[in-house]
Amino acid sequence: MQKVIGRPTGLTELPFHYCPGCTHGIIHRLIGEVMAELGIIENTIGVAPVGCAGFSLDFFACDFVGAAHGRAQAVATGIKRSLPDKLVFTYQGDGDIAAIGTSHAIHVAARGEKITSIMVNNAVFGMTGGQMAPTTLPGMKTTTSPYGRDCAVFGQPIDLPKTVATLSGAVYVAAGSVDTPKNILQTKKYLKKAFQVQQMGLGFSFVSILSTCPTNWALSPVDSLKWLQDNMIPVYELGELKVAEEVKAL
Amino acid sequence: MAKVVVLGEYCKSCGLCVSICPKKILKIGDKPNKKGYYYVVVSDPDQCIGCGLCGTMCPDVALEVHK
Amino acid sequence: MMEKILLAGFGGQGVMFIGKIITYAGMLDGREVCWIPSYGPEMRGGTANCSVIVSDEEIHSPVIESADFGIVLNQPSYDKFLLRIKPGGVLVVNSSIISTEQKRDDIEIIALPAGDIANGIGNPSLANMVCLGALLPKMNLTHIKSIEKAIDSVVGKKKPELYELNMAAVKKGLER
Amino acid sequence: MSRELLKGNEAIAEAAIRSGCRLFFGYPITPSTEIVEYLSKHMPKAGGTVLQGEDEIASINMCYGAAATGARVMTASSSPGYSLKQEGLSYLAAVELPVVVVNINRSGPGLGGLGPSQADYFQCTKGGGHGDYRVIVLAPSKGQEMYDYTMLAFDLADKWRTPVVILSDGYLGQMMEPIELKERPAAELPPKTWAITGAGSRGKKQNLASYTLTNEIGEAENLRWQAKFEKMRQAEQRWETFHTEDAEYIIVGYGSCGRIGKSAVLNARKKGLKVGLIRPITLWPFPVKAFENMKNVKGILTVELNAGQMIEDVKLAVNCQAPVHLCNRMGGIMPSENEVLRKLVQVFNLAVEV
Repeated sequence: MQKVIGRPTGLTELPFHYCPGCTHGIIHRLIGEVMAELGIIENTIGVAPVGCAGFSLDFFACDFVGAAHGRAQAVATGIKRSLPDKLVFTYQGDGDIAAIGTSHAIHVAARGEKITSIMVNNAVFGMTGGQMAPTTLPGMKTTTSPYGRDCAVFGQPIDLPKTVATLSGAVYVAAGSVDTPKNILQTKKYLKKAFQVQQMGLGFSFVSILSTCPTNWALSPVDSLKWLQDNMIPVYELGELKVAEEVKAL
Repeated sequence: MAKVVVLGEYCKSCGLCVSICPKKILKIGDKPNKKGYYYVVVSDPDQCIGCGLCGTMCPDVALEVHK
Repeated sequence: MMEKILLAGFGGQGVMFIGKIITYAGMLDGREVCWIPSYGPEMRGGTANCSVIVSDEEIHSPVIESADFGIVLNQPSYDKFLLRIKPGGVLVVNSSIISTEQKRDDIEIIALPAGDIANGIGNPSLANMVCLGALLPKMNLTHIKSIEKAIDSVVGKKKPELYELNMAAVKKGLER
Repeated sequence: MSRELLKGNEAIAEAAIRSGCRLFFGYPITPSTEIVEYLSKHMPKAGGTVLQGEDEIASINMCYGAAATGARVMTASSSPGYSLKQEGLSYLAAVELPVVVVNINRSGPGLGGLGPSQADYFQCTKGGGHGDYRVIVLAPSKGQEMYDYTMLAFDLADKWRTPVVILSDGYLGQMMEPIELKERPAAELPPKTWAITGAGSRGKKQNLASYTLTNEIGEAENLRWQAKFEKMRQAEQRWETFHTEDAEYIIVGYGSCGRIGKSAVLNARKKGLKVGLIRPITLWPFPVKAFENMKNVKGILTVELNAGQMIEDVKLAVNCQAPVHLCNRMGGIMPSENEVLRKLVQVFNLAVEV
């Protein structure tokens, strides 16, 4: 018998600190598997900003740098410009990359910075206790939209991968979800391709992943998956949103 | 032949594996781990088909699937 | 010995350039020098000015309260800097476009139609160099030989024809 | 050695290249712009990269990333831009990363003006960003020092694993003076074993981050940082004295004001007044040692281009041994040497005509 699923070498032995049922852990495992399969653990530098994603430093087996809130992509730019042969990725929540860090998200994509950014979208600020994020759905209740997100006041949610896809330096943009085994496997393919795009030096690659926050959504882990399917997937289109010509050859 | 192994100390008892298992052979156990989570146990190991869905869904890499 | 020089005119009249030439000349002669441009809205339209210090000893304060020499290329600069020349100092005035109604008796004012003279040698934008030529005989730390070397270093290397043009204008000023 | 006529800003840029800095991240702002312009022209020829960030915040965080890999890196700005860099500076201080940050001060508050000002003294010397931290601040007073102190800044940054700020003003940044383009001095610097270069380079993974999960860790970290700051305080105080041996009155000024102060001292001596000058070179650590013995000093005058900021550090250093007064201009105006001398004569009631 052979172990077909287990802890990949891309992760450390440390148990995750996330809440029970939080799908950050699934995404961690996928990245750990991708790094192991591509043989890049020793050669990769991750950047984690503030938020639940800030815990991720210790869970990956590669080198990691902690960044200020929203600044992971600027920090990653500095790392990549100094060490162009390393693979550099950022692991950011939606409350980070789609709010305080938006300008960097736009500009790394415009510059075609040869890094990979992973956005974990659970439609709230998780770490600080479930406040409204730019990705919060219309009508969704959070601690700072207790009557439901009123779009007349707060505007419509941002679909960051679609925005990023409009910029020429972003050569690969995909949107996945971790609500079902099928979508999980699909998301892993997106992550792998995003790293390969970087390995080939083709440009900026971006993977957005729909994720749950059972604690702040006040739902059970199982019900959270159902809520994601019913509410988030209709708003945030899944699939490969942009595959530039040079990436199609991969 | 297939086998699922629960790494009890990693399990947080979230139940995602329990709900996804097509053979319904995983259940929340009655013993807590060091963190106090009643970790998942395999109720009928012989029924495991090694589909890997439980390990795919587990957010804590607490399940090893062998085939 | 230390000589302080104020240079002013419209932006584009080349006051910064003559400042740089005097500064370069001083440096090539092994002296202490510093060149300070003007700031702010003055940089865009209105008057542009710069100041230059040439010295045998270390230059401490770069601030020029009153100068030994001045060159003014337009009316606003004349009005502004007339009072900033030390008694006994020299102010060169481009009389082609400046009226020197307001006067001082304790300084020497050299008024010459620098614009017309420059125009006469085919390039009105060289009025600055004509004025520089007119000031040279009054200066103790800057001489024609150093100015030749400076112009050669600054423009001569890339564009020899510019060296000739600038030197021609300086000589016109000298012959005044 | 041959001298080149360069603006102060260009001298900083040239010194950075000759210090082995190959990465610059910045955003243009007057009166510091010649630094990014000069480097954009000359850095690529040296095999380096200049990247114009989308804003100052991006630029300082790009520096953070590059410094994390152990590379020598610099950014430059002027007051409003320097404000935006404070978030990054706090993180750099916490993670202890060597970066050289240039602030060619303009007047403020708000957008302010471009004229020479020292209004950022507090912001630069008291940390600037959130949290308890200090960074070394160097204050050049002439073109050659813009060059020399930049080289020094890179070495101090590496020596102490700290950001080092070069604080200057538009006058010094834009003024051209002859500069000796000296080679980088030899320095023994600690190896950068902390650098993030991929786990493969050392066989195990490594992190660089500043989040403290418990208050106990937080306190331990703060004690460690403070102990380092105290060592820096003892080891790195730098200043210049000018005719202080027999001085009865002392002028204190840094940067442009240090130069003006020297002219004021020379003028005073011509009039028979025993005046000397202390010019702080490090603004943090403030050169307290320069003020240890003020027994024979009857009065001190600080000269500043702000509402009186350094005077607070001078008073603490003088510790009531002598009265301390302020001579200042603001908003982009510099005092002349005679203005300084008049103020000295006036505040200390001296019977001399200026």
